[in-house]
Amino acid sequence: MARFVELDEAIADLVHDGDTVALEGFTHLIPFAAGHEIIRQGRRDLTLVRMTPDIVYDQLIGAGCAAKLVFSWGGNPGVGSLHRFRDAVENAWPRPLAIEEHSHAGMANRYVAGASGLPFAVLRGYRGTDLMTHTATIAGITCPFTGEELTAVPALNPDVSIVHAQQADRSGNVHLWGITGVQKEALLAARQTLVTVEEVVDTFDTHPGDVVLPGWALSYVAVVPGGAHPSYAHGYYERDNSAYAAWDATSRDRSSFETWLAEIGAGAGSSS
Amino acid sequence: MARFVELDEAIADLVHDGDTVALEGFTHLIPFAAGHEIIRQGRRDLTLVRMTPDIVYDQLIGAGCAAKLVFSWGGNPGVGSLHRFRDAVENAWPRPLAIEEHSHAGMANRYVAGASGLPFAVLRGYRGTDLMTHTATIAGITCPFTGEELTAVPALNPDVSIVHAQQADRSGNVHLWGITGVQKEALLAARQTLVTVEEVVDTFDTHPGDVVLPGWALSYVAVVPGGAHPSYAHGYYERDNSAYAAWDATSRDRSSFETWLAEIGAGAGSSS
Amino acid sequence: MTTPSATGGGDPAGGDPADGYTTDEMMTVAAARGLSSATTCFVGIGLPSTAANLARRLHNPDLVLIYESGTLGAKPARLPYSIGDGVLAESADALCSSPEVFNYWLQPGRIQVGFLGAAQIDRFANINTTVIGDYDNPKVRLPGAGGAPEIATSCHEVVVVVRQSHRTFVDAVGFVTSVGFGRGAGHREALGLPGRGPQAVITDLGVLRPDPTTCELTLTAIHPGVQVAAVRAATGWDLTVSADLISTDPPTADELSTLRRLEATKTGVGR
Amino acid sequence: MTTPSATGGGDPAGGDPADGYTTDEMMTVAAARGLSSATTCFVGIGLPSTAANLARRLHNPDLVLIYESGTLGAKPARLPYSIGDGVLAESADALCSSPEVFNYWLQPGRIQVGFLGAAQIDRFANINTTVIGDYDNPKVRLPGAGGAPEIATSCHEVVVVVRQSHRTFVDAVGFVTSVGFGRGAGHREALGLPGRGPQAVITDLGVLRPDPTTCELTLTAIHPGVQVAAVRAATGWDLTVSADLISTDPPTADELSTLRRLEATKTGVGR
Repeated sequence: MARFVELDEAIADLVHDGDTVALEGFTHLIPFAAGHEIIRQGRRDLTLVRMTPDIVYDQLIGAGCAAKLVFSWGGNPGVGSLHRFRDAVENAWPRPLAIEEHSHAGMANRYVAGASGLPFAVLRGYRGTDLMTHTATIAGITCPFTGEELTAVPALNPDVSIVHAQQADRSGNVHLWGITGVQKEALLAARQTLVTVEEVVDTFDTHPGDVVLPGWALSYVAVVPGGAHPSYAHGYYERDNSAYAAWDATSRDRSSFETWLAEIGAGAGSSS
Repeated sequence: MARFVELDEAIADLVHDGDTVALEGFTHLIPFAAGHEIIRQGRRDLTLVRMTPDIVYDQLIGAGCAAKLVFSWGGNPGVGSLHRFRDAVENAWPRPLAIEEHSHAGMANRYVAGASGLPFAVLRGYRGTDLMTHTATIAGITCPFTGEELTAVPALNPDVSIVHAQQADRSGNVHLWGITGVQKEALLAARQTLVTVEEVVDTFDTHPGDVVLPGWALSYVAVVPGGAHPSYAHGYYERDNSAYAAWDATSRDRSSFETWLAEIGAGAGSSS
Repeated sequence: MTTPSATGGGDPAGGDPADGYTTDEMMTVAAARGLSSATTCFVGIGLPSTAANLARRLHNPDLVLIYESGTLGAKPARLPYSIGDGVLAESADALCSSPEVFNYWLQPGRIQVGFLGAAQIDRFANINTTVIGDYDNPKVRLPGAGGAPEIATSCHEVVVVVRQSHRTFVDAVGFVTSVGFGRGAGHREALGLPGRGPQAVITDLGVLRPDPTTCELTLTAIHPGVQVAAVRAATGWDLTVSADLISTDPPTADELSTLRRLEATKTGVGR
Repeated sequence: MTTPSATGGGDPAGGDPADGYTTDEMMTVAAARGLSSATTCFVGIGLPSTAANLARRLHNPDLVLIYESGTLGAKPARLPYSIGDGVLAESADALCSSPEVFNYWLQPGRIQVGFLGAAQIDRFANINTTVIGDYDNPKVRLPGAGGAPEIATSCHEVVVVVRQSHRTFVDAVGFVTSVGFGRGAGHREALGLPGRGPQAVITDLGVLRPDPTTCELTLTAIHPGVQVAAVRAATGWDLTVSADLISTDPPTADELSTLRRLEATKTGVGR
């Protein structure tokens, strides 16, 4: 049964150095507040998993939290590059970053396998691409009925998955709607989970794209209004596109990034 | 783009002797009217696919429409046996019925593979059961990453899938809610599709368990109020449990069944 | 074992015994008691559904019921008539598709107790719901597997509720639809089945549990007024009786009245 | 070929040519014209999204737009700022999860046209959006694959919209993120890729299409005022010019004003 806790308590309890951590949310409902709390707590050597790293992972990578990134598209949507990600990959700053990259279809299916208690998933993908050469977690598989050759990818089972949802009820059931990406699968694939929510309500209304996850399948719920800013929370607030644009300048330069780190309360030397 | 047609026209156009046909709906929204129209049109040698044959397939089997049944649970829910199904399997009346039986998990995954354009699906299932001996469409498969042995089942790709939904809009998008079973997968797995609906509305409201399927992915929509009776249509009418109970007597005896056949307008000799 | 067992507690009923109850009522009450400490239960229709809903009303209001129709956390105000009854959908915490309920909820071992019925069950708690007689030329064609094979393997443990008779309790089922302990000790492990398998078979005569060493079902509890000889006579193998055989507490007045109120909800029209 | 091609039509613009337009505007208008007879389109963000939304406004209001955020049939009232923009969700016929959009909608070949951008594209229309330089020690790390590899293989055909330059149009990409024609004729078939691959590459200078025999991209249309020599200079291989080279009709006043009104929707705050 999900327990309601404060965000800092949840992160302290769930996220440990060396863990594999997934923060999901496809453009929408990205758990920024949780990401910033991981930075403030100074976690290290994380394997960060996420289809679209977005600027939240740029921040975690720049802060030196990550040893490895498992992903499928690492850009600043609508703006350009993730400069801290590029600096880590191109220049090993603030530390080397191992990468394991897939396509969106592959990542989505890896979460599906994880949520399903299966060791792998099958898809039509990757054939002819150089991803097959550089990513070890892609293999061929033969259909036992037709003999057709397909592609297999291994399950993702993060130690912790974190998502942001619009609402929880008092039983700890959580409710998200709109674009819901791979959040359900990311939560169900993980050993432990945290859902940050905009608010707690008595009952859930219905909306297009509803996803309701029962509280008994979750570890923690933390009430964090605005916890997805500068991404958006459908029905609560819009995407802060100017913040995404501003991140380009903030992140382009190491020193302006370190100023940002200090502003969010990261300890001295967070990035080194 | 889905075309609005009359039920008889849709069945005449879509369902041909020898076709593989799936009518889906898990207790809820069972497309009875479409099944009865198939009986009236005297189709023969069908391979009928359905997780829970329910009394609609008892009727089709008794009427002699089916050469084969692909299924996972063949009973009269809450009542007992499907007598026409049993008579066909036990006594080859009105004709022999080949069976291919799975578990629900296996059938659901076969539809998922079909909807996904994959030749097979993987699950943890069947191990240690005698289904593995008697059902050819179950095979072992080895995880290419862990070496673990799992089970594979081949995709289901019906020639035609038919479901009943609560609503269509004027563009032919369809909307069902409540218990939605494997209907989405059954439709997306099929080469052609028919959705019968209670009514056409201007816009869709939201409900728990919403499934909306775009009209451009469907072949035909037919407006058939009450088309799921005696099963139920959440928000429209309740299950006619007395009709399910009465079917036990009607179907137990070949002659009372033939009287029923005549009553729904099946041609003479439908069952032989 | 250190993990809490949903069926391990004797769970004293703790009320006044009721006068005049049927053997089916005793069975259902005993089954409901077995769920007094359970957290999540994958519910088969019929007797298991009645017992699971009774457990929610009697002593385990937080018990999460999952039905294979994709209704997660159903809290039906009346007994469902079928496994896809609208009252399950209306009262559920969440609804999901058939693929999702099996793939995302059952298969990964998220559900603690699987609650099953049976047409036939054997010495090693294997269940047959497929066929009596030759598969290709059957004497009786039964409904088939449904969700049971994967419930029997993926839930942490399984409880079977079934009326006991010589025809139902057979030495070895002719068709294994759902695996209990297969051919005996170690067979589940050899098959790689994750759950612990059937931990209790609750009948109208008593309770059978697997022997810790051999996995053979043995009589561990007997309902009030039932003789051991009668249980043995209703069993198609040489039934071992536990040295620690206990007598089931009869239904309390509260248990019985709650059960009867629950059963009465089903007689209306409903759907 | 007998199947209608989404990009086959010259589709005469049929209006008065506009005065004063940018090369980007010409590119976007040409790309939108290429969708005039398309039914369904899987839309990448950026230039492809602008062109696809322009096509809906100009001459193909029934064009179904699918974005990888799981928005099926999006009809955004303004240009989406990102691929998961809330206006896509609000206007979609249906919403689905990420696994579903790739597994149920893209993978089975349900989508006719895949509309992609590129960081680099080569002679055989293979696309690189992963890395410039050595993979393990890159000169420029690009965003990576996203949905593109499977869009490039599963859609019936692919259209690429990209500004043309010597740096972007290379002889052979250093990293194949999304397969065009691989190493040339027959390679897609050998890989078992279902779609027909890139049928048009629409740039700010002209339109390149695969040679029917060799699958090499050749210049088949040139935009008004652009010289062939300039296109060749902006191409990193010895570009073949089609014997049937046509000149693109300039944007009509209606095309241009519609495009500009569309672009203006993006400058607001929005999300």
